[in-house]
Amino acid sequence: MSEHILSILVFFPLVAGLLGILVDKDSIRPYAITVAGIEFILSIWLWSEFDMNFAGMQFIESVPLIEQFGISYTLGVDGISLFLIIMTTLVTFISLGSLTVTNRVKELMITVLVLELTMVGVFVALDAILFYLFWELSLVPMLYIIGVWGGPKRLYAGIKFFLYTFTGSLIMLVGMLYMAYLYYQATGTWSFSLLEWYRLQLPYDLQLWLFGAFFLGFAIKVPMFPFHTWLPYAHGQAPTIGSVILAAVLLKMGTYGFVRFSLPLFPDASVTFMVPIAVLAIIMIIYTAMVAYAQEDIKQVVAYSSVSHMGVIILGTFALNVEGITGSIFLMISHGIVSGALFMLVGVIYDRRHTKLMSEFGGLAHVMPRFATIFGIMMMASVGLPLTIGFVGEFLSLLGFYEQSHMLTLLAGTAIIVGAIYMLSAYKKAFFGEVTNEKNRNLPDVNRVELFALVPLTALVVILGVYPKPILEPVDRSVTAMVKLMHAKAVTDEGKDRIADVLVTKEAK
Amino acid sequence: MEKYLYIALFAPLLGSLTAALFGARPKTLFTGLWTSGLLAVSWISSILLFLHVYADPSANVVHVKMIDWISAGNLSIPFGFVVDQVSVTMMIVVTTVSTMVHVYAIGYMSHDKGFNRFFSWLSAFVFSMMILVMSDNFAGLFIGWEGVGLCSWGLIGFWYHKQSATWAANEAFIMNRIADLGMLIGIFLIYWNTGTLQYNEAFTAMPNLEHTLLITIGSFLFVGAMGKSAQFPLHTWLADAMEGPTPVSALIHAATMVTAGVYLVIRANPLYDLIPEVGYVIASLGAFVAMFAATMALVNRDIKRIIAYSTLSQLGYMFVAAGLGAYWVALFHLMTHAFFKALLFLGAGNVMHAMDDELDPFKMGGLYKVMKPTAILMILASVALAGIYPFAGFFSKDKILEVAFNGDHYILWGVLWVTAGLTAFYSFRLIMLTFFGDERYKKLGFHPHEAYPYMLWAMAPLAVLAAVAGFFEHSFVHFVTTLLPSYEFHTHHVEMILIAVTSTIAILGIATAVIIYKNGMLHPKWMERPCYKLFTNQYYIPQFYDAVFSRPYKELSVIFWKQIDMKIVDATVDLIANTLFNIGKDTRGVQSGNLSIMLRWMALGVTMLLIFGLIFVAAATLLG
Amino acid sequence: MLAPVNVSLDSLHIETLIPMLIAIGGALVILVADLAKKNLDKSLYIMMTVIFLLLDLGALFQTDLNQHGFFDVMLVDGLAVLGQLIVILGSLLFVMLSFSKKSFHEYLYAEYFAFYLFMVAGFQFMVASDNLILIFVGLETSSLALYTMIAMHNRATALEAAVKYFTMGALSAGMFAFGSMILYALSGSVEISKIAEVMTASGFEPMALVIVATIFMIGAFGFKMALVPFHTWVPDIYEGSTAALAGFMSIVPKVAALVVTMRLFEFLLQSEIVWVEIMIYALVVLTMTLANIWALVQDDVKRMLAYSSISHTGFVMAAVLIGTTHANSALFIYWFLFLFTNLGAFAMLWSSRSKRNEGRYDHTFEKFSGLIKTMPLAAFLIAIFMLSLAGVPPFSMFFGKMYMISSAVTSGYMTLAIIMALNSAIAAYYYLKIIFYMFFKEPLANVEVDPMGNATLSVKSVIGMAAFFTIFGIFFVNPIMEMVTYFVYTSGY
Amino acid sequence: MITLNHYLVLSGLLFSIGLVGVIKRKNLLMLFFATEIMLNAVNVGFAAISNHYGDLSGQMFAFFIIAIAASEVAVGLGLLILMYKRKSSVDLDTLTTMKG
Repeated sequence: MSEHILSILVFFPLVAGLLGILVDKDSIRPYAITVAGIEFILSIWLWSEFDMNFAGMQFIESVPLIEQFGISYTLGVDGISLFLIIMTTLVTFISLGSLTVTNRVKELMITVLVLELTMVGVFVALDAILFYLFWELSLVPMLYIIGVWGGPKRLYAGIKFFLYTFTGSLIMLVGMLYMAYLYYQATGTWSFSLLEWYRLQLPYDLQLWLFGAFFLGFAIKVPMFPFHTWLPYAHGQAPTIGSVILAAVLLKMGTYGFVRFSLPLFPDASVTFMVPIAVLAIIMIIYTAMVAYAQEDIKQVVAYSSVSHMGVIILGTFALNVEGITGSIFLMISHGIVSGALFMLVGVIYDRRHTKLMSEFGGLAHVMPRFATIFGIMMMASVGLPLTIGFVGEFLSLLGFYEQSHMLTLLAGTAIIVGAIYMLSAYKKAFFGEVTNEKNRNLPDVNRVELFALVPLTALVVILGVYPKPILEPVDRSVTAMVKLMHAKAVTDEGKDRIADVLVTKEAK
Repeated sequence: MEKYLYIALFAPLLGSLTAALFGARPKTLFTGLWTSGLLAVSWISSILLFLHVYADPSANVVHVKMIDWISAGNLSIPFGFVVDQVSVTMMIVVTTVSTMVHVYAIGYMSHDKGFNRFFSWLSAFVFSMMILVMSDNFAGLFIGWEGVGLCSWGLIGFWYHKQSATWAANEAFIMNRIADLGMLIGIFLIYWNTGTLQYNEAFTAMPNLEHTLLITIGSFLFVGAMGKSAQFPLHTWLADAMEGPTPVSALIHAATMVTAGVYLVIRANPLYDLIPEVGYVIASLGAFVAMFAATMALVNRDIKRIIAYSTLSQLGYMFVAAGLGAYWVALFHLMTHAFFKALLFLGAGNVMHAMDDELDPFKMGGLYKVMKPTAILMILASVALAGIYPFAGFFSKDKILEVAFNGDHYILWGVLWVTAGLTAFYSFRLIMLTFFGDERYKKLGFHPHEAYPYMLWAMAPLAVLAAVAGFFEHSFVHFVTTLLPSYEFHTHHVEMILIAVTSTIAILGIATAVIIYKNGMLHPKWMERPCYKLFTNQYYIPQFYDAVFSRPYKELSVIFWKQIDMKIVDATVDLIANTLFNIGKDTRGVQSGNLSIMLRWMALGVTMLLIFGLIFVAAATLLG
Repeated sequence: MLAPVNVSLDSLHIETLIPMLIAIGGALVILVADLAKKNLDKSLYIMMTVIFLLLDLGALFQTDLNQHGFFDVMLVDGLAVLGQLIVILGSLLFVMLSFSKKSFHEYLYAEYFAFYLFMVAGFQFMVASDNLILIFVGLETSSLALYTMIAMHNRATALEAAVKYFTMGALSAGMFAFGSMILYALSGSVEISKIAEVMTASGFEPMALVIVATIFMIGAFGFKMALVPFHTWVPDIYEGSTAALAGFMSIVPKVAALVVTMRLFEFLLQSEIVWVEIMIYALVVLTMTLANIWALVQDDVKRMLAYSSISHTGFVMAAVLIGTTHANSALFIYWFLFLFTNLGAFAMLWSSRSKRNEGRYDHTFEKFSGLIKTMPLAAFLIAIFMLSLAGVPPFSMFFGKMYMISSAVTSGYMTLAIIMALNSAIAAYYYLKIIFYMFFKEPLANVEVDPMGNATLSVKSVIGMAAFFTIFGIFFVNPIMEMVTYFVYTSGY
Repeated sequence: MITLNHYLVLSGLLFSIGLVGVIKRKNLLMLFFATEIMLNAVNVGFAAISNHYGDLSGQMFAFFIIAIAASEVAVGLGLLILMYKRKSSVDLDTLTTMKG
């Protein structure tokens, strides 16, 4: 059973979703929630089966799909992807559980389940083409969610989201194909298996080109400045559940891609591009944070804030040392939870007031104290307060990158300042002051359904903030292995010394 | 002993959480009592710990490692706590003051509908403060550091319906964040150079690092300290923080949190001993702030702000001592100051209560008649603050002056000396304006009344401490210097003279204040003086910050959003798409549908290819 | 006194002819049946066509590889087999679409189906020969049949389409003839293999003439395959003819032309003449890009698909340019997958065809708006075909695109690969457009549209099959790839 | 002495004439004539070349071209008649309903 656990994990939502078509639309909700719940439990089961002391890939399954061309159905999970999977299933489960959409619920639920398939698939795929397959397929349900349940400008937002990311990933596809060709040249057989690719040591100049190709694909997904402009539209128009999943999971695909592909495949290129990318990341952090500060729509604040946080993740990833990468992965998970929760919270108030303009709110803390409290906690997590989940990753990422560059880290560190500025001012506008708008006078506080979604997340935010070890340990182990690999593969001297050999430093300590 | 450590640490947290459960509910007296009770428990266990450590300072240091927190790569940060001479002293100070403040607040907040929320925040603050002082590593310190920042945000903005309050809260948080970045960088430096964040390991590793690096580390850490202790130029938030309820000002912005910076420097004494030049900078800045703040206190018309500035000024004193390497002196002044300043604030709280939250002393006067106990307590506190024998302030402050003199930093000494005079003056200006002179409040129709007795009783212990704490100096020194470097004075020959000189100016200050404000007040023409204006406007620094940082930041943000993000970045993307689309629109006419045109296209295609082909051939043949 | 020509029958290898003969014979049988008894139902003719095509297919499998036949004008190599396979398969599937619920003028005539079979035979001759004469004959047979079939659809637009197609066809025929004349002049032979030999021997001299010949050939086949700027007929012809026939035209004639082009340019590109390569490169890029850009602005789905098919041709033309085995097999794989997806797409249009057409177009985008509400299944099918055309995995077309791009990458055509990728991105827009109409817009209030109004069971089953192959294409790619690569490799391309 | 080149040039000229006709003529009938000219131009060429090489396949080609040309005309005229029935004109410019 447990050797096919990954396939089960990937295809269960799809199968169940398709079967869901038979369920009557008035009673689809419990069905979908159950399915998502089971999926979540499956992922927890995966965790329990997972061997914490083993750094490499586990539960590997491999079935050749297109032998002729070396494409195979290969799945596997390691410390890096494990928690992203669990985060995915959790967020899906919770966002389905707290769904407030009323029109065409059935379609929405099924779409989300299909989306879950693609999301989990991306994180477990170990074959480049399979990865690409899930990666691209994930666009379709998301487009559907935005297009059907979105706001007035949904068509524009949808097409922008789709085409932008699609273009990027096509370039990435070219890169993948070239990579496969290089492998073919080296070994005489076609293969898209990532584990095979890892064994390939590429000459420096090729690394640069390939890195560039993959970079486009990932950077647009992340989204990195200056490719980020599709995000505000997508978030602005998408329904709550769409934004939640988009922010929590889809964006992580990009950063995950960097960790899974760019770093181990092209270590030297990563070193070369580290500084320019770090600069982009810093622009993301500061510039986007300022843009967020200028927003009038609270959802846009959260949207831009996630771009800003992705900047920190990128920075941690390109620290190219264990601390940084571990931190960035943890930050992916934490940002998934926090931004997801923030979007849900925005959804809560949107359901009540059908506006997201902060000028319409004010003094909400009087009328909705519980809501204000939860929002406050999430906000604090998002500005990276210690003992909340947000701090650990941010701290490690910055700490990690500090080894590479002091000056840039100092700039990037302003994240903790600018982040506080836009978050606090937004919170002030929305929750503090007198209740000026009569419409807000007697809003109901968060109800049971919403609490079902928010309380677990809030609990996670605190628990993992206080005791991140269960996640950090396996992540750290796999990352250590990866960094070792990178160091071993680096061909240039700069690469060798920029990517610290873990063993050496460990002994040094 | 560990269990006492845990009790001392977690009792406040427990209280806070229980209170939080009732957070949204209307007032329940229970929360007040419960949290205060738990703080008392924490206080008692701190005392026990103190006695334990005091018994044998070298051996009995309690050091526990609770659980791992963060571990990645070579980094591993535990939740580790240490109770040594310094931290236990801080614990005593914190728990004592906060217990009293809690009790006091039960009365002070009794009519506030956020009663439960208030106690939840307040206890949460104490918890963070305990973490701050008890942690055995920099990361733990940072937890507390940010934790107190959060609580102070919540408490300054406690009355969140007031715009000014929430603004002040955000200002405080953000300013502290700016400083925290400095601290974070300091921590990074420590990690990458010593490979650990544990105090003891890091400090043992430091002597081997090169000097400049140490200087950077020291400076960055001190930036953090500047933020929390509101040193210039990050000082503006402290005065605005007075928007919070008075007990908060007493606990956070006088006794405990603001002294965290001083604590950090004391804690990092092995580092700062290695870099005296940084220490000297710290000291000079401290001295400057002491004077700078005092001048603003001279003219202010808001009792709480006056006290806030005096806090600022006293923090300056502490930094002078710490900077000059007299860590125990700094710690000592920190302690005494905590007592009398808290007392002063609580007194102010009573006055506010009596005057329906009126803050302008010029609208008071002659309150002595109606609220004698408060008056006495406040006078006592002010005397201590002014540094008059035999009150606590005398011992600690004189020591600081002595330190400055002893280090041959005569300028610093001079500054502090003058400041001592100013201190005495403004504190008694406050006293006189509030409690004596003619009863201006009558005209304004106030009906002042004394506070609840138990509030006064809550102040009493502080009063006692403020009065007598000074006499424990020697045992204190003996105790802490087992951990902190002892500081050698070579000034015994002039000691008495110094004391005399200082006391004189203090008394002079008091005297002038009394004379000027005995009846009536300062002559109006003084208020025309430019320096007066300068002081009242806080040297125009808030306006300066607003004009140079806040507003441009906001405008720039809007520009970034509306101009750059929308009009450039996004527009480019759309431009590409639209260009393609428009090319299609404009050229679809090519498909005219007219057959002969279509035929021409074919013919044209072939002919063009032919022409180019033949040109190519010609070129090829020419080039051979 | 001429010496008596005595040729032993078995040296003719008649079996190489059998498939075509079956098709022709079938056509004659249909005509005879029509003579025998008037107004028989179309179903009879359709099924007869199907039967003969099946026989044809069977016969094709009988022929063994790499042999010349019938005075060496026939050449049955891998390409020939693959070409015929696609031709017959395509014809087979598309003729099934004639089972329309609504009755159409052309289906009343037996000749239509006779022509159909003649046309198939013509295409088979085209691909199964390297003799320019036979290629020309095949080309013309099929074309003339096709013109007539288009014209038989009794509509003003149909006639217009036929005339346009015919006239331009005549011009291209002239070009082909002229081109082959020059080749003949250069080599003294009309068999591509021989021409290749002679030219290589003579080092492709005189260059000028070689280039001229090449250009005329490009003109001729550029027209057949619809490369920009010889594409102008495509949108109009597609619009004028029924969706069923349009779909057919987007697959079968093109593959025939592609095979011939492959045969020709395989050696022309070997020549050291850079210009030839440049020309093809330019044509490929232009065709891909411009067709895409024009497709962006179309208001009629069929017309949009016309442009998209042009762009697809440009895409596979790259294979001819690259010329490696990898590339050539990629071409056929691509075309196999394209066959099924496009079949599906056009079949959906076909079944949504309503007799009375208000305005100029049959299949406006508006017609499909809100389809998800009125007929979800249809909407999903169309969506799947469109996504597949856009190259979204896991739908079949993706693998064709992937393999094609990879062939470009492997032979160092990096820029080309990038251009191809970007074009797929542009194309995604217009494929999404219809999806947007179907899923994200409200149904039209005033006019009632029946998206399946013209579909009978057989049409539906064809659609179902197309959908099946499109969705699960991933599982068929490997066998197809193995087969194609084998055939292409054995025939030395 | 007339060499092969003369024939080729002739056929080339004829072909160009045909091409020009195709481009210029708006009358469908004339268009057919033009295409015929082109094909026959090719025939001349083929005949000459096959004579030059003493190889028959060129002439075969020529014959086939003639045959095909004939059938082309047949179909073409059919279409022309249809068109004339509908539009009562054989002018190309009347065939512009489909465009864009």
